Amino acid sequence: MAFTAGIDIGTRMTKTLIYNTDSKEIVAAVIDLTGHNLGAAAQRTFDAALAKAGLKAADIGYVATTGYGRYQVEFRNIQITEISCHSKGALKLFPKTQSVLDVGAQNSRAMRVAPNGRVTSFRMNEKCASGAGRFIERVAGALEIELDQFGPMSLKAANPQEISSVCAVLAESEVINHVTEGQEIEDILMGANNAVSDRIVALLRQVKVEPEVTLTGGVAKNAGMVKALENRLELSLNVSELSEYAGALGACVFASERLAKMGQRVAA
Amino acid sequence: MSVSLQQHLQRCRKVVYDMNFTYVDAWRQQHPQGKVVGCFPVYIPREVIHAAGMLPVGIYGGGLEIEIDRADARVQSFICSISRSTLELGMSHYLKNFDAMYFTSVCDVARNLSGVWERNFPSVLVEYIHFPQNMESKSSVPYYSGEMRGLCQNLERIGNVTITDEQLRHSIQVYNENRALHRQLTTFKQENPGKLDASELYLLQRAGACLPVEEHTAMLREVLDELPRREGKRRDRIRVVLEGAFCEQPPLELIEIIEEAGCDIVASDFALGLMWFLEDVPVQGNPLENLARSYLTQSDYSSVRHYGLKRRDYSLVEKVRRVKADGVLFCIAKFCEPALIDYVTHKNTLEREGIPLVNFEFEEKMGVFENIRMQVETFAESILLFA
Amino acid sequence: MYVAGVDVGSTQTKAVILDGDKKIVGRGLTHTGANVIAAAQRAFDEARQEAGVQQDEVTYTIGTGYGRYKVPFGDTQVTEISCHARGACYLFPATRTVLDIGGQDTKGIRTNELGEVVDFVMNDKCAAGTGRFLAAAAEVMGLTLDQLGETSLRSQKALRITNVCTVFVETEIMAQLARGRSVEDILHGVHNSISGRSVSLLRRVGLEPEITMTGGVARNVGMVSALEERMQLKINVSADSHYVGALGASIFAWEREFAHVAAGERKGE
Amino acid sequence: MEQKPTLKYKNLAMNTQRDLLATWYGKLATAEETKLPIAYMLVPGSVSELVRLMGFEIVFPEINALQCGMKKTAGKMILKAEDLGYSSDVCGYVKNEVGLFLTDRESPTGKLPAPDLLVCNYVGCTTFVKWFEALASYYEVPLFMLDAPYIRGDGITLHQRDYFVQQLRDLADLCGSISGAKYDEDKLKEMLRYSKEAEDLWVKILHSAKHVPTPIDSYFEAVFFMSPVFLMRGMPETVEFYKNAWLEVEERMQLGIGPLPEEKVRAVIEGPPAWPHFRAFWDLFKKWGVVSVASTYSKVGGLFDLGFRHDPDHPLESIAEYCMGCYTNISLPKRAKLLKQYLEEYSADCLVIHSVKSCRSFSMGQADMREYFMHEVNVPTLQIESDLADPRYFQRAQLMNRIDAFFESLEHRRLTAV
Repeated sequence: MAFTAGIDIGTRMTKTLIYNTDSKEIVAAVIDLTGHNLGAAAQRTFDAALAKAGLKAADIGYVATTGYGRYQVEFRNIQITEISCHSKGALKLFPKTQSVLDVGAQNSRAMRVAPNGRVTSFRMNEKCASGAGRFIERVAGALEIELDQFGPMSLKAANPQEISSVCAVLAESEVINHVTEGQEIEDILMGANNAVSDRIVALLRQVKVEPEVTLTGGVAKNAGMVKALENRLELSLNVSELSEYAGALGACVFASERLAKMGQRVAA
Repeated sequence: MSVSLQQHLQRCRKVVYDMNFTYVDAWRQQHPQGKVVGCFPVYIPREVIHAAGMLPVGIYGGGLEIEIDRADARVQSFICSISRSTLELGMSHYLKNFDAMYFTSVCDVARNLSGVWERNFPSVLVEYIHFPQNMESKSSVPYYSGEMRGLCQNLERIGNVTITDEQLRHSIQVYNENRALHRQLTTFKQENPGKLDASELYLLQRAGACLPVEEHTAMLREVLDELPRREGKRRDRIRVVLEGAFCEQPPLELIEIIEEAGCDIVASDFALGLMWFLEDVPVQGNPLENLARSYLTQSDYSSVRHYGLKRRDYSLVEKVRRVKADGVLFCIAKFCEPALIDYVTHKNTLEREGIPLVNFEFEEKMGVFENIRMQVETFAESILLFA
Repeated sequence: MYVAGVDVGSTQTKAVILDGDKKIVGRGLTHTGANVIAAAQRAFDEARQEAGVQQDEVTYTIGTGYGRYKVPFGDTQVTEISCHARGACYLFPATRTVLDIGGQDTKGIRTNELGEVVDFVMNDKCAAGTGRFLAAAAEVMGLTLDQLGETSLRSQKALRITNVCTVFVETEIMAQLARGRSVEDILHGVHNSISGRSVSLLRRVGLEPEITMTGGVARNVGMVSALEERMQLKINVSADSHYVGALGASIFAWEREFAHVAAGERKGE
Repeated sequence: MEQKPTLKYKNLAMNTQRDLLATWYGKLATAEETKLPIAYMLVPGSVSELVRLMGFEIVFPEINALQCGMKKTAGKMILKAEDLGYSSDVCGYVKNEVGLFLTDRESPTGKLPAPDLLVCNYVGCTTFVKWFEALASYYEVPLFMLDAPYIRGDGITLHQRDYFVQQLRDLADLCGSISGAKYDEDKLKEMLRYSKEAEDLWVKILHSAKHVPTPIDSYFEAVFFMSPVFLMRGMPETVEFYKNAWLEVEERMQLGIGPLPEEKVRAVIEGPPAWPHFRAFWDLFKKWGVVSVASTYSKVGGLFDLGFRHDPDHPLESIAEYCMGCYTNISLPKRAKLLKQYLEEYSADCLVIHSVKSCRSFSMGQADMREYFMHEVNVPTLQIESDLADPRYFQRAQLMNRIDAFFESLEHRRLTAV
């Protein structure tokens, strides 16, 4: 039996998956806060995943890292960007995926992928990061709402408020202005979801949306955002429980492919 | 004994990022009567300044070398960094030894910066060159040579010199030689990407904005002599054309990172104005008219001049094919409207031609490159991992 | 008889009560949160309690700050620019330049001897260099706002922070932390970056001494030190700096209520 | 209650302008059927007389953007263009026009025809050039580059004028080759006589703002007065319009009424308005009794108030001088000098600079201008920011804070000064 590992060291969370290349199944998944030491976070989640799977480090044939800390892992065999990995992971989760949306804490990205997982076009928010999940966190903070209530509460909005600024900081001021004007909290929350999804959809349009569209990253858990995105795109999005792990999953798949190639080379 | 390549590179790095312009002071000591002319990008007819016995010096903002203290108050946050840091160079007296500043019609920001300069530095000769944008009219050559004649008169006045046609012809000759070596160096990189890093090529070429042209020419000769003997690195990389950095210049680290991330930059428009002409400017005949005609008919395509008969998106496609590039990196200075508007036209055409591309924005003052690195890596991966 | 000023800011709401002698007798401070009207009432009530004053004894109230129109018991509104100028001149009568680094706006104000605004500038559209920048830095480093100043003062060498965007500075800080740079040096850099932008703002109004810093950020010793170093000038900071907006509003209220006194006093000056 | 005087000519200018524009848009809407050749052209440096003489009707993309802005559709157009890849930092006018291209030119003013010819100039900004180059790549029609040297110092030199005049001749030839029309100089002279007459009347209206109180607002209200002289010179209807408009202005002046119930502050305003929030933007000033007595935006179509007139005796030469002398084509020191002159001649209390992100031709240097007026000319100066096309850059709360603070302190200082 051969195993590979995919480690996605994000700015906020680090995720490790162990993958059985024969059964093509995930055998262990671990997620933990990244903290300041990126290398340590990778090691920690990797060790935990091994323990869960009942494996030793030597059992892992190939380790691919991705995410912000992809270079900080000594024991990696290869590092691949999260754009490539999320695309690959999304295809693994939903094989008919043509477009991928990855909404992380700092960055949002939109990709168009070929059936073999090749990213043919991609865009990420480079400025005025209101396309990112961080903005949602801030709004939640300003309105004193727990993050996991954000989605459900926003879905109750009757009259979503418009938030037009492209700058996340100024958008936050707009949120506060809506509050000072006495608008309903639910309406403001949905307004925030709408504002973020506007930006994200704009990224996606730039790479030309083609169904199926798969959503990856932590924001997939915000039901209000998913709804806002679906309304704008006029199609339903692929969302999986493993959405958050899509980067690590893509890394596992890449790792398996590389491992197979190495095997071929040895055999030859 | 000639100076080694490494020493040349070190020297280039020193002058390119010397915002105290000590090399200008050194030149002044040797030329007590000489005047120094600051040249804001993109292209300036340096021949005219050279013919007056003056030193043209490229002013490409302050990069990471200076702090913005005064200019923030004069330049809004939605305007490009190079205009802000150039103004800072002026307001914080880095340019105290400059007698004149040249701006051109490259964009609205540069155009208005000339006016800001006029108001804030009344003792400096401020020139604004409006290059002909009508590339076809029969009146364009007389117009532009008329403008250059005006430049000559002003230089004659401040330098108390006369500029003869003979001197102008000589200067054209001198710059022709220099530009020919620029072209040779660029070709060398295209043919031997592993022997010369893009950042090294950049330093060698950009030093031409600082050093007296004769000195720069001599240096390029020595470098070209030594380069073929250099040990090459074999690297699994894609070949890219870089587009969009003709005015504001990216930090050197960014150029290094792009190559590290898996791309050989085999053609770029970094500091484009230093090379500008595709062929030599004719030496015989009326020198100003020759310069004018060359501007109209054989300058390299650029977002900052009207394209005339041949659209620049087609020129870009030709370039990609000529240098056998795998794709195009649009590395565009933030807020640079000429490049940002052209990007879409270029993109449309490249997509039609099936040429991969990626785009991102940079600023001269940027210290973290994680996002750019990720995008460039992804781009390289999308070609290399699926080859 | 008493008068009050209530400053409803984006993150905090402050209230000040003055007595007939123009003395501060009560202060209130609360988180603005989602209910602005309630926050205004809360801050006001807190100030009344400190002063030991009933609501009906306060005869004139002025609202200021972004939520100035939402002070339900307010008689009128004045912008915080006028209020900060007036409040700063009350605390330090020789003030000619006021700096207020607020949550979404940074203001540089030039005042005259009457505490009137002669000129002011605020950060442009881009929120670079506002208090929010500090908050973002604190958040990514896991510190509270109060710890920022002292921590940065422990640094020997400032790191250059190149990003001016509040959103992307987080990425920059993370990158620096990942490179093993110390929290102290990064923070020192963050403070330098904001002080650079603030001083540039002040230059636009003239930077004439004395300079008084108002608002909550004035309590940040690292910020004050970075600013003083850059300007080579001493900055006035009061224990009441946090309340200056509300204080200014209360002074305007006092002048409306006791106008004849004010006129006499002005002649006397 | 005070009796309000009845106005015989109330809203005459606004209504007649609307009718004039409606006729023009009607002509445009049927242009494709009637095979009327269409040229796209820019307002500053418009050579409409010549191009109309040569058989074309004209579409002004800037006016499309203005209309889409005021009718609240510009935001949508801008997003369409951004989907194509245009950056959020690119001029909103450019993106609005690209958006129109992408949506088959359905505009709030009706269907707009595609161009047969693009007449670009370099009078307003470099962005004009980039804009029309982009349009040329979409429409694949001839692009004529009418280049105008930027004017500094002493003014227009002979070789600059010759350069321009030659281009006008080339343009006339190109137009003729498309439309089949012949260059008839006598006809052009006749058109320029109408231009001159309209310009005379327009200037009379502008100068009326020297009265206290001013009968017109030269910034916010100018939009109801300025279109004909910018877009429809060389026609008798335009002269007729200004005769009527003058009746309205004269009546207001005689009755001593102005755009606001009470004129409290006289302001000179620099920079274009925020079209997508035009009324809200105006309201922020109305609240303080601020009227604009002079503005630079109402001069983008020509600095006629400085004395320039189209000259029937020197048709091409005067068109050349008109183009090169436009506000956006003169250097910043010249612009500052002009503002200073307005402040003095129109007895203004303050200068308001509206800095728009889209237009760097206006905004680059405005912060330096503020410095100059505040500290050297000693005029209270307010600088605010938003945009002329992109609704996302209009932050009402922020603007209000700055505007309130400025006029509040102006008012306060006036009170204490008495």
